Amino acid sequence: MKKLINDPENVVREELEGIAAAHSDRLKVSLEPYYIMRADAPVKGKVAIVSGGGSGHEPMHGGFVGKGMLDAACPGEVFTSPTPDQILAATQAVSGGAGVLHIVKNYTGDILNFQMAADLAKEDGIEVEAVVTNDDVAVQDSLYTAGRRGVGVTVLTEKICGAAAEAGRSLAEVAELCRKVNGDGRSMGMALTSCTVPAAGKPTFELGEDEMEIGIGIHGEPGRERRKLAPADEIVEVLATAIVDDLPFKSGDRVLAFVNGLGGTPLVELYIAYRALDRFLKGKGIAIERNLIGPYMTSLEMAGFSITLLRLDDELVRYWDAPVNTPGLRWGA
Amino acid sequence: MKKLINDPENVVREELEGIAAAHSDRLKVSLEPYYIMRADAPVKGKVAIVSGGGSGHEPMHGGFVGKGMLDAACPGEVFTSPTPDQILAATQAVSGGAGVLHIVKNYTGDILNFQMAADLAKEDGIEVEAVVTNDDVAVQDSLYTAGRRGVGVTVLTEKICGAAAEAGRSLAEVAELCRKVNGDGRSMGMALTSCTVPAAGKPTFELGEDEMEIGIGIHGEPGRERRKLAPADEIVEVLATAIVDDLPFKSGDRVLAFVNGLGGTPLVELYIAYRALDRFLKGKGIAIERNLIGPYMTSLEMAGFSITLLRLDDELVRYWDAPVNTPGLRWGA
Amino acid sequence: MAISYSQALDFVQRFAQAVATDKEYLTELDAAIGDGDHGINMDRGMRAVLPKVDALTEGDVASLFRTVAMTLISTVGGASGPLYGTVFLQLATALKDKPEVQPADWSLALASAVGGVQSRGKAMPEDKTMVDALLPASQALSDQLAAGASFDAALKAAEEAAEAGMKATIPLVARKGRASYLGERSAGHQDPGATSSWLLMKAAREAFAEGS
Amino acid sequence: MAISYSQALDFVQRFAQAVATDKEYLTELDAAIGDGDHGINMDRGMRAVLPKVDALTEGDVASLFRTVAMTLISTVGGASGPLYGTVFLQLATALKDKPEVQPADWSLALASAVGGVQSRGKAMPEDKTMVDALLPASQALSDQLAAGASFDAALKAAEEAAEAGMKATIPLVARKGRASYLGERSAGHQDPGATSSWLLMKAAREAFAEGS
Ligand SMILES: Nc1ncnc2c1ncn2[C@@H]1O[C@H](COP(=O)(O)OP(=O)(O)O)[C@@H](O)[C@H]1O
Ligand SMILES: Nc1ncnc2c1ncn2[C@@H]1O[C@H](COP(=O)(O)OP(=O)(O)O)[C@@H](O)[C@H]1O
Ligand SMILES: [Mg+2]
Ligand SMILES: [Mg+2]
Ligand SMILES: [Mg+2]
Ligand SMILES: [Mg+2]
Repeated sequence: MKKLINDPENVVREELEGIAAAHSDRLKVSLEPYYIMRADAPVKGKVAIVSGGGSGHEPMHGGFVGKGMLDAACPGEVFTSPTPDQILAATQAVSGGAGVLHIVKNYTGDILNFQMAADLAKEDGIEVEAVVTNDDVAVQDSLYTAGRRGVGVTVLTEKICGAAAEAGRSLAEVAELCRKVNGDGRSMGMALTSCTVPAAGKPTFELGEDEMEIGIGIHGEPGRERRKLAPADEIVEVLATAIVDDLPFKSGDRVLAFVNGLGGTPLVELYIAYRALDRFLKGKGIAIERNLIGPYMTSLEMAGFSITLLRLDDELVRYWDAPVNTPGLRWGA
Repeated sequence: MKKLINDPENVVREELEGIAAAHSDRLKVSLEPYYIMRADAPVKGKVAIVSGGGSGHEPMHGGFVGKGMLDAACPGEVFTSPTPDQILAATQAVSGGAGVLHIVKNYTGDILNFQMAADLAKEDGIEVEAVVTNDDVAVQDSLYTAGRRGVGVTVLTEKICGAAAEAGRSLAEVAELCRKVNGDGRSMGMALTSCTVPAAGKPTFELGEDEMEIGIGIHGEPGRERRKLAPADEIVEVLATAIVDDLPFKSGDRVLAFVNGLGGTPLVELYIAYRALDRFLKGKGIAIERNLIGPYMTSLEMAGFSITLLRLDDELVRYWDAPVNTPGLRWGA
Repeated sequence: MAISYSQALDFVQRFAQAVATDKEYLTELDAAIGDGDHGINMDRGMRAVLPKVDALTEGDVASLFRTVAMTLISTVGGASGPLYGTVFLQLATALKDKPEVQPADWSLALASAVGGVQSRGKAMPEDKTMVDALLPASQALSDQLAAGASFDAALKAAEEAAEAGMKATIPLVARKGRASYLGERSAGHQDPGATSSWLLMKAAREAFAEGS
Repeated sequence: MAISYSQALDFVQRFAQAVATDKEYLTELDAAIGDGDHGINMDRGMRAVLPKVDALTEGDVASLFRTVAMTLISTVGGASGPLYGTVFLQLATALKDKPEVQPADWSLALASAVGGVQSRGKAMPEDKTMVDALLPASQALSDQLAAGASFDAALKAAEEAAEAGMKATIPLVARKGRASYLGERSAGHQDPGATSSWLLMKAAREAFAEGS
């Protein structure tokens, strides 16, 4: 394992200390328990938004804390959901009296820990609504399973709901908007290589030199199928077809296209994928009206990428374009 | 070689087509010859800034084209300097009558090709000044060699000179500022893994499972020395010591600290490195006043990072903080 | 015949030891059908538990288990943190105010622990989770006691039922937890959580049995 | 005895062929002390040259070389693009308006090409660059002709001098180009540019010699 770390045990703490040192103008970092919050939180009268999840997906979620996006993020150990005490402490710290939205990715661990925290926060008199994102079409959905994983759409909900909260919308409205974004968004990813959890010390899975994993999860969970390597255009077509067919996205739809790098994939490859996606969607009469291209929701150093499409309307475009000022996403500010 | 591409031959063209599709609101892309320019160029009466170099370092340089930074960027093939005709065409396209600054990284290929282009542009009646960046302290300097490589400082010159040009400064002033930034900045990098040039199909160099390369170049050029892997804090100390001793940076100095990922290094590791750098500099009485953390000047998927320190004064801070609106760097806009 | 405080402490310490020993194994099982951290998670949690329970003044078993629960909940994260937290929280609740813990108390407490896990995690038998080890173990324990077996024999039966349940997860297609994302591809692998639950039942037998 | 247009074309095509054949080798040499693209760069350039020179109507040698130069300059990039561009640009300039190219013309043209490379790149002998192959080759050619040797013999001597110069780069510490960043570590490796320059001199001998 080759990593720029000191000790696998201290990765998250030292990362948080680095974030604290780097962004003290905008963020406050709690080390006991771990959470990152806006320096100006709690914002009185504003719905607060808290998310979190395992570390190793940076900039998600800690890099999305700031005006116009999250009020707080709770990082767990690498690829491990945070614990209820973190989530509770963060919820208490940012609660500005207008309620707190928990944005939770659909993984059993995240759900259980956020649930415990929400129960405790409610006992504490804080109004909490939780919205679960579950946009990964790679997972065969069923009422009887854990359901789909929450992936790329999570980043989009955080941006859009952050803008709505900033605009003074109520907890019920922001939660409703969050469910709408999740409902109108779909994602799928693929991996060319595995990644190595520092504490594990070896790759989560093995892939042959000529293989790729279609439908990979952001924790290296095996995906839909393992295939022979293929050209970028073909891979994009596989992912985009699954995504478009699932919602389904239709001719005339306006979309936000999010081409996300999983960590080890250079930007040049993401643009090659974007080119293919643009052509694919044009062919279906679907218009890309906004885009986001880069490593925003990563899996450590995994090579691979994911595509997320979100159906847009004027309201979503307005919230997407609204100013955001976080270390990981910034415009208009 | 596992890459998200179609054909090694088409990597740069397809990347440019992807950029054109993604950023047509802000950028214009020429495919014949290759260059990327601001959609609103030429900006009348403003000094224009053109940079360029081999591809594979994205977002540098193409991702830094836009208001407040570059007017145009010329991408060569992967890790290969661009050709004079590209640079000439870009220079002509963005020249707004106030002269054009070429920011050139110190590599023989870049120097020769930019020189040829500048000669031709001058014949064409365009005033051109070239400033060469050469901030890599890994390279033993000598009058009789090609000298130091231009690395991290290049990104900083592009931002700072972009702001100065936007503020209406003259070509001579912007070029002088560029030389000052280059003169007051120093960098050094290291690699944990190699990278693979698509057209080559195999890693540029081999590194043992327990080895690292200190002083790596951004094209995978071997560095100062190969060493046993060490903890992040120790690596940061080695790089930072070389950098600080070289200028030298002194107690009381105010600096911009740029911790740059080379592509395959996750953000969590960069923050661990930043933490160490912050502590190291505090110990020397050097105050980090601004920072930039992330993969801004990459070497494809190479795992590793570089540190750049720039001595700041009020003028540099003002230009650094000025609005910038590019795909790769954006704030205040 | 009653479970003493020091036996309960021994149970916790043995479980910590077993998890530490099998950390890599549990992690590998999780890498095959999950995200490769189950051993790391459980070991992080149980290592945090040890000094916490050491620091307790010899008290009642319920508060020992409550300490284990709170420590697991606040250090493990993931799916297993809240679930094992719930196991120990339910044990604590069920044993609250018991001056001494009789085999029947333990049996009821274990049943309520399994119930807690199921109500939190919504897993049914054969969903390929820790429930597949815990539920048969709890049933075997109470069946044996009901049939008049010794506590030792009942504990042994519980351990063996957990082991059998664990092995029986191999052919199952996961319907809960991270492994469920794999669908059919999850078949052929043993569930990591069921495996750590077997270690838990084994630790209980080792700590509580008299004749061993 | 004069170099015909078709021989000059053959020279260019042979060089393209040699570069294509040794593309990997040149790239490997560059990987050891540079950035691993010299073969790729030269091959990209010479492959672009081939259709360009095919499309020329049989004309004079100078405009043939000018086409090669402009194509290399606009397709190769890197250090070698402007430098090999300069080689062919100087050849073209020196041979301009020559109705036929005599051995002495070629010798002078080659000398001026080497001069052009040196003035662009500022490399001196023993800096471990293509100059270390080109300069001895050019000197050998003119020495041989001055001594009354046949053109064939002079071309052969030039090729051998290039090869010797190329091999002599192995122990050198680079002072120009990307390899210079390595300092002492560049010693022990053959310079890629000197190697492609030897291929150039080899192609000239093969194309221009009569007796082969
Ligand atoms: N809903 C559930 N009910 C009961 N047990 C579950 C459930 N979901 C997951 N598990 C158990 O948790 C184990 C995985 O734990 P762990 O790897 O620590 O957490 P994570 O899946 O968050 O990485 C699974 O092997 C399974 O036994
Ligand atoms: N200043 C120079 N003068 C002459 N030749 C040079 C000079 N710098 C580099 N070269 C030659 O160029 C070769 C490298 O070419 P190439 O790899 O194509 O370009 P780059 O170094 O830009 O990747 C070197 O092996 C050397 O022979
Ligand atoms: Mg996990
Ligand atoms: Mg090169
Ligand atoms: Mg797991
Ligand atoms: Mg090279």
